[in-house]
Amino acid sequence: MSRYRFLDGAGMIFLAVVLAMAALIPASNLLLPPDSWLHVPDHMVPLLGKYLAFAMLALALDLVWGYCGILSLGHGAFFALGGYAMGMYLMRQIGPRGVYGNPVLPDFMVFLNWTELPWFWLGFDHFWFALLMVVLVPGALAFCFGWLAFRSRVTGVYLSIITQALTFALMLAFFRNDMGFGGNNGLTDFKDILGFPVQAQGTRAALFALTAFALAGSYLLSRWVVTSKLGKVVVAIRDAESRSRFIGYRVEHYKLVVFTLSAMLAGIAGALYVPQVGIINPSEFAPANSIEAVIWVAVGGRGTLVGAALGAFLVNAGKTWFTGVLPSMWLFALGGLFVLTTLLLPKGVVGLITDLFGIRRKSELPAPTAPAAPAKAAPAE
Amino acid sequence: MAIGGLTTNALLYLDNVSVTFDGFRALNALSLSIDAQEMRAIIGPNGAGKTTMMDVITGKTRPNQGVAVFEASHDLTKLDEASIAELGIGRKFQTPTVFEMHTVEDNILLALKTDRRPFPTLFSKRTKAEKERIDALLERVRLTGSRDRKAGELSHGQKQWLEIGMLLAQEPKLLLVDEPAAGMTDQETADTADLLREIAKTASVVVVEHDMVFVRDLGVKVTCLHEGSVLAEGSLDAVSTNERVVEVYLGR
Amino acid sequence: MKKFFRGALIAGAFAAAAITAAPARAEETIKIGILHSLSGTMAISETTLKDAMLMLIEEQNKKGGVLGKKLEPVVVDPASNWPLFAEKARELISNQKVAVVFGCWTSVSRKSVLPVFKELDSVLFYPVQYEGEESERNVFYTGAAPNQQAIPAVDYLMKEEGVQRWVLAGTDYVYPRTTNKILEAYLKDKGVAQEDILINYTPFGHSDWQTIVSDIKKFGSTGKKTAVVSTINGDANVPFYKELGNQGIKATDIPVVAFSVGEEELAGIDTKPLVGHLAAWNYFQSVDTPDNKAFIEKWQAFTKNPKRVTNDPMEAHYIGFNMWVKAAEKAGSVEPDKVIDALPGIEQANLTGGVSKMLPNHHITKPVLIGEIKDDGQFDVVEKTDDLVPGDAWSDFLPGSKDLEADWVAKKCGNFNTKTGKCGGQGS
Amino acid sequence: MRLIGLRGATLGLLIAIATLLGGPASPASADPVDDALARFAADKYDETDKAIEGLVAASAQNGQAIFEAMSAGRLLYDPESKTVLIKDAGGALVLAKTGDPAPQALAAKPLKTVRLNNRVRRSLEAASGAFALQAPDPQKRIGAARAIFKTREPTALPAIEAALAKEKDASAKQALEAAKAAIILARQDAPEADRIAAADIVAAVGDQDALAALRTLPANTPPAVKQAAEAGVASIERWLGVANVVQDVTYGVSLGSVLLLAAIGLAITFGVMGVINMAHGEMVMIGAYATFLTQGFIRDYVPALSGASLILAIPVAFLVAGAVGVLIERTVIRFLYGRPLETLLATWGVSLILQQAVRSVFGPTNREVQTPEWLQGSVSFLGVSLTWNRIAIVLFAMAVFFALMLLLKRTSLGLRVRAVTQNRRMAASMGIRTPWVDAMTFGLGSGVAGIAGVALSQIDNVSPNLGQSYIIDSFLVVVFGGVGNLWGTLVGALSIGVANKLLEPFAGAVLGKIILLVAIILFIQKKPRGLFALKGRAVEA
Repeated sequence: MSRYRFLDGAGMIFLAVVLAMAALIPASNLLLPPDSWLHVPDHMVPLLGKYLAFAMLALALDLVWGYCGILSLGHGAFFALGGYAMGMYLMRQIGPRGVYGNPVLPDFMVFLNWTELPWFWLGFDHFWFALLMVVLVPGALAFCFGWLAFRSRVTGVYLSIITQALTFALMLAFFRNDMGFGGNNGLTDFKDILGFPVQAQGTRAALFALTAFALAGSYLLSRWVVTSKLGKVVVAIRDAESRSRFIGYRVEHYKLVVFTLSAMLAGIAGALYVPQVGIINPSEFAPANSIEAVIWVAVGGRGTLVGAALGAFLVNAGKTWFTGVLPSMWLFALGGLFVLTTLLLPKGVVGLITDLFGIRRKSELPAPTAPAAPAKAAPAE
Repeated sequence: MAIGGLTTNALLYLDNVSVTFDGFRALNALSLSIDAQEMRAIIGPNGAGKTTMMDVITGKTRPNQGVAVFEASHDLTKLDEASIAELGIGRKFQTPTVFEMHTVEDNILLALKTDRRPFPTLFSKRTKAEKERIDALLERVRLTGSRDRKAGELSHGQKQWLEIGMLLAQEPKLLLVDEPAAGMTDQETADTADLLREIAKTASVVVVEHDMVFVRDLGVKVTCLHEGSVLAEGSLDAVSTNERVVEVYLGR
Repeated sequence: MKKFFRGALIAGAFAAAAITAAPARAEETIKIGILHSLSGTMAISETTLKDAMLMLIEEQNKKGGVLGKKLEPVVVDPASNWPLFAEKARELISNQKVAVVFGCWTSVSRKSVLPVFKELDSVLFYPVQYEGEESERNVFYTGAAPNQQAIPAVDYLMKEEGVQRWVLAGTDYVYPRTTNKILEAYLKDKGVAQEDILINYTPFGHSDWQTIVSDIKKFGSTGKKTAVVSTINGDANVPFYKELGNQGIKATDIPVVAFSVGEEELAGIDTKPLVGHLAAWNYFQSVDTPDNKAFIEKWQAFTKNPKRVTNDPMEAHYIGFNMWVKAAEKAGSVEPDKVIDALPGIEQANLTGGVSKMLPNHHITKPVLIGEIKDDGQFDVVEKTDDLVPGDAWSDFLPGSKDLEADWVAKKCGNFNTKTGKCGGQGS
Repeated sequence: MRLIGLRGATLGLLIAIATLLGGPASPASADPVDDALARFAADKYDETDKAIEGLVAASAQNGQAIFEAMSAGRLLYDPESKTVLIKDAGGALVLAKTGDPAPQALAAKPLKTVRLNNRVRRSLEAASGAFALQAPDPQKRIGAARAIFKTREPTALPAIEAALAKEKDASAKQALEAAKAAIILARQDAPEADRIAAADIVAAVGDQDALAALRTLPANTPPAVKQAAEAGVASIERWLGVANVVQDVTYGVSLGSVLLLAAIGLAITFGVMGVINMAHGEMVMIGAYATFLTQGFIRDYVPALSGASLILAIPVAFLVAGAVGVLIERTVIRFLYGRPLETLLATWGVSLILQQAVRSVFGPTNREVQTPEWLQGSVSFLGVSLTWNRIAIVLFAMAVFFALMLLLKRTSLGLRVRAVTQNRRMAASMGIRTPWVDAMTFGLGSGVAGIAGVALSQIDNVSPNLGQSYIIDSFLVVVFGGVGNLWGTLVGALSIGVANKLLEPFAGAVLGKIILLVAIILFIQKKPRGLFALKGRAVEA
């Protein structure tokens, strides 16, 4: 029978690792003495948390790119919007503890002589409201953008480039101090989240665990979506869009559902990222960031979900390590890694592992790389 | 029912349809009518407008002028591909187009006539009835043994048949088939003709074909297109002796 | 087999990287963190500061280090990525256990690392002119506050050039916004009418200045003497000045005074059309003092480049680093808490002939110099304040901060409100 | 202060008048000149200013030479003896006062240069500027007349009238007339009719300075004169309104040309070949660095060619960037044909490596590429002014574009490129060496990007980040115009440039750009395959 297993071997291992991290890393950090070799040092916890948030972004991206064939070069925008929504909540939580001690206005508004909180900041003092916005704002943007673009059948590089234009426009907008989001400095110097100090090691550990759970949750959700019949339709659209239309599927609706879902996941990832790194600013919207996210997915292995998360983790860990040990050479290492991965590992790290161990993943959904892409250079009609 | 001031009983009715691409007239005041359960063969030289005609019928191309009506009540020039497919018009491409990354069975499953909206699709579970229908269709297109293989691994002829199977799964009222015999062995060609004749018992079929042997095999009314309009129409014998047809297409 | 080789190749690449990275362990040292971007958009400015720090540390080690121990620089690359700044700061402090960090350029990078320094209680020396409105226990600001750069420059233009009409042009971020707010208030105080002030903001890296330069030209053609006060950020300056030169705006018509253009930035421009435009800094390479001469010689020897220029933030690091050394020796320890307490009051001769002093608000006293661009890319100092100007953390010209005062010695507070007599901003 | 400028002008005029009317003033006593010269040695701007004033008042015999030397930085003094010397163009020292050779003893001393600031520079300009009314070069006379038109200094009137009487050159005469009118317009004691006539002459000049002259009339001006001036203001403003739009469009065309240059190489590597070439910007950067190196080489080894160094840099940049392009194609991209999205990943890696390589070799700071004399300055026509280097860029962009068009349409390489990109297998079976064509095409695209670097080195930073700032815009232009269509790239670049510049005055630079981006996003909804999309059956998703 050709029913895809909801969870395959790689998925099981992935979930087990993520959940084990959720439990063991906070435990080791909080309970073990610092000199124990099993102790995870304090600074590692938010760092790992950041990787997991990026892994979640990569997962969301893989959903649209790996399964639906939409190469979004603007997914960082949804991530950043989610991050801003969370950042606004965290700013409101500072209350009168800012340097000017203004109970309502964040510091950056005080010294630019704002007298009133702008309307779009209202409500962000409530956690539930912020949480809602974390999902709704990226979702709504993706919905509007997708509704326009997919209905007009903007595809391929055209779509990629306008997603890039979208995130670029948002970056410029958020850089503007007049927008009321803190301009280039963004939002920073957070104090509390839900009453717990963000700097406390306990809060950090909890945020880490939460991120791990969120990653596991989004993996399960994505997996459920791609193994459902909708998932099959989406892959069918990726491989033969007009065939799907002539069979009667409204391609734009399917793309819209997946795109919006993906944007929401990216928003949640952004919301988890912000309290752990302690700052959100417009450079998160930079097109280069979105391109990097695409690269994580490609390094890990497109269309595998697990690979996307793994790629994000590996590339970012590599970046942390390289920028520390090879501060003036690390771009060579990173650039070389990208080139070599493309040339030697067309199916990404996950592809390498399955090839090396000869695992035949018969039940796995088809990875799109090898014969799927028609052997013509897409834009050169 | 009347659209554009026309009254008709035909299943598919095209009248005075013209399509222009950058000054090139792909269809030039084409008129054509297909009755229910009719099988029709369309012949004509390259560039005669055969594929463009199918594009107009399936909503891929919008005509610059003219009427395209289905079941006397649906204006095909206003609907998109998915709605037209849901009305019951199926289309097979010139080169077989199947979902290569899916298994043969999944190809059929995706084509089954069901609710096509995203959310019902997301939550859908395969029913027993669906399974039986898939089994029957696979049997009919002789792919039962390959049901778990990836469609991309099939031979050319098998892909053609899979595509026809997918069309049948849609339960169409009208089937548009573009060169079904291309690249097939003689035996496969004959089998395909049988299959199409069988399908024509329940649905209308329009076959575009170059292979005259195959067309003769089908034994149906023939329409010859040239430069975007109908050159001749009638039995194959009548059409193939038409002087104009011989001149532009069959050759002397 | 082929697959195996692929795997082996990748593993090999990682292993090779790991080996080259193995740190050379020596006897016990004091680690100094250097947190400047070596790649990305800010590398253009910050790489020089990294090199300057390496030189200063090498010099100090030649003199025997600090408290009998050698200093060991720890260089990381935050890659012009603001969250990465925080991450790298954390790595330097908790992982590498550095005693002090010298770093940051942009305000946002400083804002990003601030919580980390507070949480882990370490020391940051910040060497760049900035918008003020900040005073933190863990940060020492060795660059200029607005009152040490912007206001004296405007005074000079009013007095010497008789400027009556002002264009405040800046990149749209916090430093220009704040500086321009302060200047606007200051100019109005001096009786300049609203219609004689034109404020203009452009995005980062703005490269097409045709419209703005021609607007400036129009604004300046009313007969009243006009000047441009530029807070345009590094990268955008070259195309801005090139456009000024091309549209024929000479310094004698409409002088431009810049706060972010120094010797380094001019190194990329043909300065002949720009002769006479101004910059306000606390240091110029052309200042003729023995200390400065020695410093420039050492720098050019260190970089093996006889044409390498020096600039203001480098001097700020020079002052900051020497102050830290003195404070550590005074405290007898490099422990952050002790150094923080020891620093206010420490004096260090600067390179322009005065003695700078660390103030209780963690800013320092600096001379203010106005220089005119010369055709060789250097500055001709046309004005120098007689006394050193103490850095003011909170501007007196902004309504939000005019009552605030920073004093980490007596009041142990960075935002003491003189009206309410309480620590903690405006209160309520 | 405005006064300073005016006073400077006055001083200059005094000399001019003195020389004109009475010849050199009698050298009654040497003292004032000596006094003035001594002030130079005080090394204070106030004193220097006074020194100029003194020299002018005394109509110093060697005054003009002193002023010339001063503005060239060749006026020196000995701090001890306070003697002021001129270092002439040949490097020989002469005494400032007399122009006699300086004694050897002085030359050996540590001499200091007399320093200038803007105020001194202005006084100097005015002092030597008034001489210019009599200069043999008509351009200089026009310049001097324009300067007076700007300042409307009443004391200049006799000098102008004297100059007018002798003037033969038509345009110089016109400029002098305008200057005279501007002065008379503001003069209380001039007859009303003359002033009204003057208002018309001033209005006819029609630029910002004329507007200022017409607007700043004294309070007690007769109503008739005022009326004439107001009419003049209205007519100028009407024209300037049109001129502003024209000006914005020219700015837009020039911005569009920059975009075209940046994008055109990409139109080949991405548009024609389908390689999502993220390293395109780095090719532009390499071209800019090649320009820097070429200029340095020429300056050091063949200084005679300095003026042409920019032109010589064009083939160098093309070859260097092209060679790097071929290298990248042969080592990386050729393994990725048919996998366009993966070229994105690999070329992104390549771009990081190239950036860091340039940073390691040339350092992270900006490099100086000089602008040759013939590209400096601007021309102004009816209130619309254009700078030479912008005009050059527009012409250059068009030349590159049409050369490329010709190459693709008319040469055998072009034919092969089109054959390979349209049907690779067919082309191969017809005996075209497709790998060679691929390499050449990519090299061509990269080389053109390199040429763009030559032009961009004139207006932007030559730094490792140069390419990054153009990559997004380049992709937008190509996609907006329609991938695979060079005409689309041309029209796309120009329309984005013009739209951007028309928006900027209303919305500001940032908001204008945002509006433009949103507009492009919406435009793509209307035309999902760009401005110049191919239609018909060939277009299959």
